[in-house]
Amino acid sequence: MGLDQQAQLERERHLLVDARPGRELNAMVLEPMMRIGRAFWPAVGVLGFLVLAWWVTWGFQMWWNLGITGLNRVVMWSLYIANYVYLIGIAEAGTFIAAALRLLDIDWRRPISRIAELLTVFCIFASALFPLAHLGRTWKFYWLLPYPNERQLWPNFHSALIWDLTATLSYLAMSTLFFYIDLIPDAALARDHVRGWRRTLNNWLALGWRGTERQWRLLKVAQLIFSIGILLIMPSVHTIVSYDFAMTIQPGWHSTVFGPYFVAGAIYSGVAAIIIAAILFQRLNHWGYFIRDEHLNGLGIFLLLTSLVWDYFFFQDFIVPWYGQVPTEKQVLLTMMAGRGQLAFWLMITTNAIIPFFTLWWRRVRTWWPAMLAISILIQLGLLLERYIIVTIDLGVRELPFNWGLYQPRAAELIMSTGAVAFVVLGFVVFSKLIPFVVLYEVKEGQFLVQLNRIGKGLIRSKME
Amino acid sequence: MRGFHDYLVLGLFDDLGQAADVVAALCRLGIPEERIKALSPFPVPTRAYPLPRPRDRLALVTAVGAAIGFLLGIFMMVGTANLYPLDVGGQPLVPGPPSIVILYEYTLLLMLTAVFLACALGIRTPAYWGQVYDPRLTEDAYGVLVGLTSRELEPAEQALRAGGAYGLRRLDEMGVGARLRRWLGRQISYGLWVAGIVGGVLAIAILCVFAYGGLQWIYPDQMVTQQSVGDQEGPRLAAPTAAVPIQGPVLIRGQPATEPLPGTAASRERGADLFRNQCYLCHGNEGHGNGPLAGYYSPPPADLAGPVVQSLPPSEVFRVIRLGRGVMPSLAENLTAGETWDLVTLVKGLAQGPAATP
Amino acid sequence: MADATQAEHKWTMVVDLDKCTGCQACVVACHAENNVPIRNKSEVQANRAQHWIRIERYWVGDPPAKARFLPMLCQHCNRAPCEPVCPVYASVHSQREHLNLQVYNRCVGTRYCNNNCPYVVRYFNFYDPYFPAPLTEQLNPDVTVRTAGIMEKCTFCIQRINRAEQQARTEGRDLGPDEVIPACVQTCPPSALLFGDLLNPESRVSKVLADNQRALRVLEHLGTEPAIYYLKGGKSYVRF
Amino acid sequence: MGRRIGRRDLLKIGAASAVAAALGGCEFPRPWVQLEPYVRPPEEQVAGVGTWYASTCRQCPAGCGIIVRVLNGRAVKIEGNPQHPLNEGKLCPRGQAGLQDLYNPDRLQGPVRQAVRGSRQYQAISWEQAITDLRTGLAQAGSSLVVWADCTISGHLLDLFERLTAALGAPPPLVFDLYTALSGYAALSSADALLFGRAALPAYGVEEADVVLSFGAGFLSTWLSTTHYGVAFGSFRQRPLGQRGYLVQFEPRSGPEAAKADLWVRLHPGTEALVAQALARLIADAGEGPPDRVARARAWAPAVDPAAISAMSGVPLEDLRRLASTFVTAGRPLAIPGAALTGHGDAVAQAAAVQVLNVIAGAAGLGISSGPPAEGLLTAVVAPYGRVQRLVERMRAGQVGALLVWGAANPAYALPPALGFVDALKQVPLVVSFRPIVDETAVWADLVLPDRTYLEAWGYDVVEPSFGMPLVDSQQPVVQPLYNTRATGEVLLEVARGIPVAAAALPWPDELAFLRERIAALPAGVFNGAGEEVRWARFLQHGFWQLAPGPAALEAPQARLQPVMVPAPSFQGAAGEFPFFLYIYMPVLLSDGRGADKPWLVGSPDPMTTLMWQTCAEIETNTAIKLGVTYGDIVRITSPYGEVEVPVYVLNSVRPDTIAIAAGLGHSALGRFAGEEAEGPNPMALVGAGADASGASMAWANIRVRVARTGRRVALAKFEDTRGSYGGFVNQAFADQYL
Repeated sequence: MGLDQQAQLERERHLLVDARPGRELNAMVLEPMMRIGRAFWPAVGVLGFLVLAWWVTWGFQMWWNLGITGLNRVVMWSLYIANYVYLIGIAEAGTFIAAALRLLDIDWRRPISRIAELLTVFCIFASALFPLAHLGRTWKFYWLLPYPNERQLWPNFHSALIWDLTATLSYLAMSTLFFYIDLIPDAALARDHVRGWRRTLNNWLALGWRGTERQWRLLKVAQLIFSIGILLIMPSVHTIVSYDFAMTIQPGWHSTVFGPYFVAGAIYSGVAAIIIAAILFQRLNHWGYFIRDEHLNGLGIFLLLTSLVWDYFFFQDFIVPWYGQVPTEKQVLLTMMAGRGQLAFWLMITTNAIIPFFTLWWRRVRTWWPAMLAISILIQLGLLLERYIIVTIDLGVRELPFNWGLYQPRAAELIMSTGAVAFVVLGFVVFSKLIPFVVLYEVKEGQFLVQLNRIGKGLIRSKME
Repeated sequence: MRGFHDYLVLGLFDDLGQAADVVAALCRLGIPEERIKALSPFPVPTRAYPLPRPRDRLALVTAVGAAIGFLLGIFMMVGTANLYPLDVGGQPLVPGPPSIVILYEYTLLLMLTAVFLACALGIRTPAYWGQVYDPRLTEDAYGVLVGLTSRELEPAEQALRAGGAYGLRRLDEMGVGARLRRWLGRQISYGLWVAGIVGGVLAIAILCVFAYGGLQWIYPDQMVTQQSVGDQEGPRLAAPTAAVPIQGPVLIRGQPATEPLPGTAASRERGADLFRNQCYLCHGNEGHGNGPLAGYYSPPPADLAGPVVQSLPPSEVFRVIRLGRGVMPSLAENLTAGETWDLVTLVKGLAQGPAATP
Repeated sequence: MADATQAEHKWTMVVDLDKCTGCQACVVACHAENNVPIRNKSEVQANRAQHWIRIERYWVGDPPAKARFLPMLCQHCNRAPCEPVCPVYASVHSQREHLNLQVYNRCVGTRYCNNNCPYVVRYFNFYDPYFPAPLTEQLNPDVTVRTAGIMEKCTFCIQRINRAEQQARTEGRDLGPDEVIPACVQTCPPSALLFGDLLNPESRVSKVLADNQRALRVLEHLGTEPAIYYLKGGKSYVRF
Repeated sequence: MGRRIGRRDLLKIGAASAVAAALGGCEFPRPWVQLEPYVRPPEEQVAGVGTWYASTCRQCPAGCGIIVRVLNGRAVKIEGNPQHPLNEGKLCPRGQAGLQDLYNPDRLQGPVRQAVRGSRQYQAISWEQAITDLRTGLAQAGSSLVVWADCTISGHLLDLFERLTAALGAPPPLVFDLYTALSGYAALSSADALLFGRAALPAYGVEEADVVLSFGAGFLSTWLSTTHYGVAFGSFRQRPLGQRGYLVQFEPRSGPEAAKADLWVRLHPGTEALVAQALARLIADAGEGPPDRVARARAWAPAVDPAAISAMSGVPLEDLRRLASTFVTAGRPLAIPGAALTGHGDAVAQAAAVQVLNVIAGAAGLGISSGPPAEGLLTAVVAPYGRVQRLVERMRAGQVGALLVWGAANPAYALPPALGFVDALKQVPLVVSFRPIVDETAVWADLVLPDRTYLEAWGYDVVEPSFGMPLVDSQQPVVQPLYNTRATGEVLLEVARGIPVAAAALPWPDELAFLRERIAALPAGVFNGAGEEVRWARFLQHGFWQLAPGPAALEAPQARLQPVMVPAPSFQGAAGEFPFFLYIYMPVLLSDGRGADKPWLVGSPDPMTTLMWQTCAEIETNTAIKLGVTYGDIVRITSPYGEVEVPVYVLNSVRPDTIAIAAGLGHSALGRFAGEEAEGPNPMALVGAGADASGASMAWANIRVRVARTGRRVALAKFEDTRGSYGGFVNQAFADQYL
């Protein structure tokens, strides 16, 4: 095979080798941003309606209070908390992956890191609303915030909920700032090459970016510090979320492995979510150029890895109480496997452990987008179920058998859950028309650094440091 | 841009090498390095240009932010707990291990917030406006921006052209207006820093203002609002007619049913206390009707130790205390039946000795 | 720390399981005394019944199984799991008398306390209570009516405790050994419920609990140190 | 809120807005409400300090003493009267809930007339109008007047009724209600008449007994003096020196008694009395134990074959033998005849058969109430069921001119539909109900003249059964009447004034005068004082009259030797067609249905099923599996006389061949709580019209039924989690540890 063919092949395979003139790249990124497709307004309409339904339902709930939900005197935490854990899991994974891949300097991150960061931002906003919706007196939520107040009372820092609040808010702030810092140069790009109100918007976002050496320096260092900070805080946040359960003496919750177990689950769901988003953008924006098989492949491998890690921790969390034979603990497991939770339980096992394990080993599957899309969506479902089981089924088994209980969601919870998902999707749909969705300067940098060198008879990709 | 200059000149290059050479050439012309800037559409490796690496203080900012966060965490864990010591679950006021969680979160939060502020302001400043710029800089072009005195202008521009620069742009910064604008821009960009800090402080201040009752509205569910106080509300209901409560007495045609409390010493003792704050002012210590306020009444207060009162049956004394008589007010709102009986015991025993010692 | 040294009282209840006939008198008395709303049928069908004290009925042995009654109310744990988890200090401990207090006005309704209560004796107001007039006339003015979104639980009739203490104070004496009587204890026909101050050796509970072989505390292995002692059923000496 | 406001104002604000919140929080709270202080506070009322009134509980005929806490004219809490010898300060849930009789939102606020019977179209009328109507009605009815009263009727009111009927030449008032019917009052007193020559209710000294054989007696839930037996049970269980009574419960279903029993004998329904006779026989044959007891046993024990009875009842002969010896060798054995055995066969004989055991034991711990302690005091005596049957016949034949129904008797609900009371009612020209709330009978009434509830009204009650000491309770108003109601006594006096013959018989100006005249007849009691006024006042103040202080011992009655023949149980309905036995019982809270209109009772969990707002058919687990039904499945239960549809509650509280249904629900009236919110069957629909052999009581305990699925389901309003409470190793471990 001749060198030209080889070069051709390499260019088709790898984004960073397939360098194009900057004008062309800009056009590719900005064109979908400017174009309002036929499906856009209908999509916004439907999603907007769902989100609206969410708010209205919440309003009703505040008026009539939680009686409209399916909660009962035994199972007092429910789908709201499950949603919270689930969404914040995705959120944390998003930024975490962006940060980790950046620190590890993995090249296939370059086009997709913005998708990951945006996912974080929307998911964490959606998730942060659920603990509020879950409160009996939502309008008094500010009583949980630590600030000098007329009640002469500070929050109780013994309570895991306060840790959770602190962690969630910190993470919300950090991931948003992280996303914004990464955005600045691309905002400048949009400022230079689009017209109209989008230009004004990006002009503000760009903070007068010109691309001087000093600005690049500041950006780089800040990104580095943020990446490290995120890497430090992400596990802590989701561990603290798991503390909400692990710190109680409720059988099934009181587990030492919950921390890492939850973190694993979070990253797992996050990777799957990123895959879904990436595939959708590749399909809808015709971004075959930016998002290629190599990216799906890399994400796929990552997904398989996280899946295995999750399996391990799940097994840990299962085997210990099972072997321990503490009656109530064991009853929890029985209720999950053979009792009120069995359907959800086995469905979860299938989607989270079995399907990924028996498919993702093959590159062909990893690079075939329909398969990846299906698997990822199933995994999302499975992980939501996992949280649902942990929260409601476990809570239905108490020390005094007289007081076991079963939770069945009602319309309120279902509407609010769908509304939250719709909120995330809507966020993507809308923002995709406001800002560039590819971290273009990183792509350009990568293409600048990577080139093909001839060694012997072959062309080898090499990257300068 | 630092240093004194009259003109800003920007040249674009398709190739990083050319740009770098031109920078070198400009340096050879004796133009100080701090007046030369290199612009690029993506972060180029350091040392691509023969220029000193730009300085930033982010490391310092990080450290300071982290320190503030840590102290804040300490305050939350230790300070607030000791401000309002409340016991829960038999746990220590300041739990050891859990504190780590809070400290960790606060530290990281303030650290990264500080870094962001520093980074954002650093990008925005020092040059707030009045820059030479070309949109092609976000496509492929590399740029060299140089500030020149009028003497250096000619050779520098030649050097740029010779280096292959295109789209040459010049900004004339002579004249008062331009200088003023530049000076103003500098001030504004410093102002941004100040505004950032002041704004933060202000936000906290406003929060506190709201906290201390600046923001108040009545929730329908606030439990100052009670429906369990019907007995305090109208319509006032009378006691059941002719029914006899356990406490007694019952005024059936002036005939008492019972005097539930025998005139024990304890009862008399309690009566004495009550006498001091209910009766003393009018009836005086010995109850002779010579209290401090006795002078203001006519007829004067009754002599409780006298034969008239002493001859009354206890129930009659009870009635008078409860319902009042003449200038004597009803004490029903002030005394329970039991207390009234204590007073009766005392009054009936007044013949023996004084009631109260002021 | 919750140690008995700084406590004036240690309010304690003794439940004689051998005497309890499950007659529900305590339940109704509690409703009357504490303004606990009765939830209507649809609420109960959703498993939201609200009774501060409940008689748990278990079946033991093989059929024909025997039913057993276990009155269950707030155990007023010395180390209550519900307290540290409340983010707004709505559930706090009274060192003075060793009561587990619920501050209704502070509660924002996270319902975390009930998750962490192994006895599941905390009840949440899913709706506002509704007393069709003139049932409101009966409400006890000494007790707050809790609105929706708030956790509530047995208070050991703290209003009665306070009333007794005030009475004692006005009469300038110490609180008598058995002066405080919660509504449930007052009405219990077989006197299966006893209430008193464990720090006062004269009180009935102290006498009953003095080296009582039948005494046990439910779920004591969790380290909650409940303030309610249960006397397990005894055996007759009648030969059969 | 701009102005500074004190706490009291805040409370007011609250009162206003919390109501708003309760109604859905539609309005914002008013900024303030009007305070209304007393100009001159009434006697005994200090703001915030409760006033306590002593009175009598009228939720059941027992007559426990109560004290009521009143705050500024509002009754807020009922407690037992600590001085009262019957309940010693204790009170059962039904007594606690009396407040909701007083403050029931569905009470009638004044007299009403119903133009078309059953139309439920009531139009308010003035009392003058009402009394005129009643007077003309009575004048027309004359001797064909019938008065139907509930057993909780105050003595003085019953007295007035009797004088009225006597004056008009009508039969004396008929006292009959479901509570006394399902407790077997009539049969029990007849049995005492048979054995001891005194027709009065028996009283049992459970507190001193060391072995108690209870033949289906619900003495801890709803039977005679529940609260007294509750108190007694406490001391029966834990006595000084670690002594502990031994309780055996013979019952096909486990109520609270069987749950507390040391031995629960799930015997065949209807064989309780036979088992009692077998025990007597075995005692006589074995000859073990004190000679006098053996002698009495030989004299009294009927010639029955224990083996046959053990086969019939399903109780092993060996167990019978051991029970017999346990009974006869015990220090103070006691046998209690329950309600179930007065509901079939020869009720009197069966009750007597159990009493015989007490006779054998020397009748220690058995007392027969003596009548009223003074001349002119009345106590309500429950009429035998035969009289009810005859009355319904007369009504159907149109021989009844006017029917006055007082209190919770509610015959339209209490009597089996098979008897056809409602149809017979249509033949009666004038039907008047005095119930404060519209019940099933008032639905068919022309006039409803609401009486005052017992917390607003005057009265006295001769405690029946009395435990050794004659006891008269005082009943006085604790609050001013809520509505424009009138005491029936006043109404009767008013009416009588217009009827010449009656006017002579009822000359009193008002009922209080009459009442005080009755009470004045009482001899000097414990609480004395100078003069009649004082004694009257003390009577009201302490809430009761008692001859000697403290609880007295039961004096053993003298028995006249008599043969007691108990027929083998016969059941209504063919065994083939109706495979199951129906077991009707009165639950603790609802009793005979008079609890159903009080949220506290109908909304609190039943001890055994933990059901609220509902009653179910209790079906044993294996039976349920055979029938293919489970929790909440609605089944149709059919007896030879009728059918009901009822949800299933799988519970091992019953025999596999028995289905238990609680009485008390299935109301079509009685206010929103009983009529609309609560759901459940009225088991009386399954009962036939017949009486037992003795004619003393309704034959309600020997019904056979069949069960058919309807395919429909209903969500159970239960408290327990059935998965948790039954079986399962968690529960077992838990039970071993704590129960």
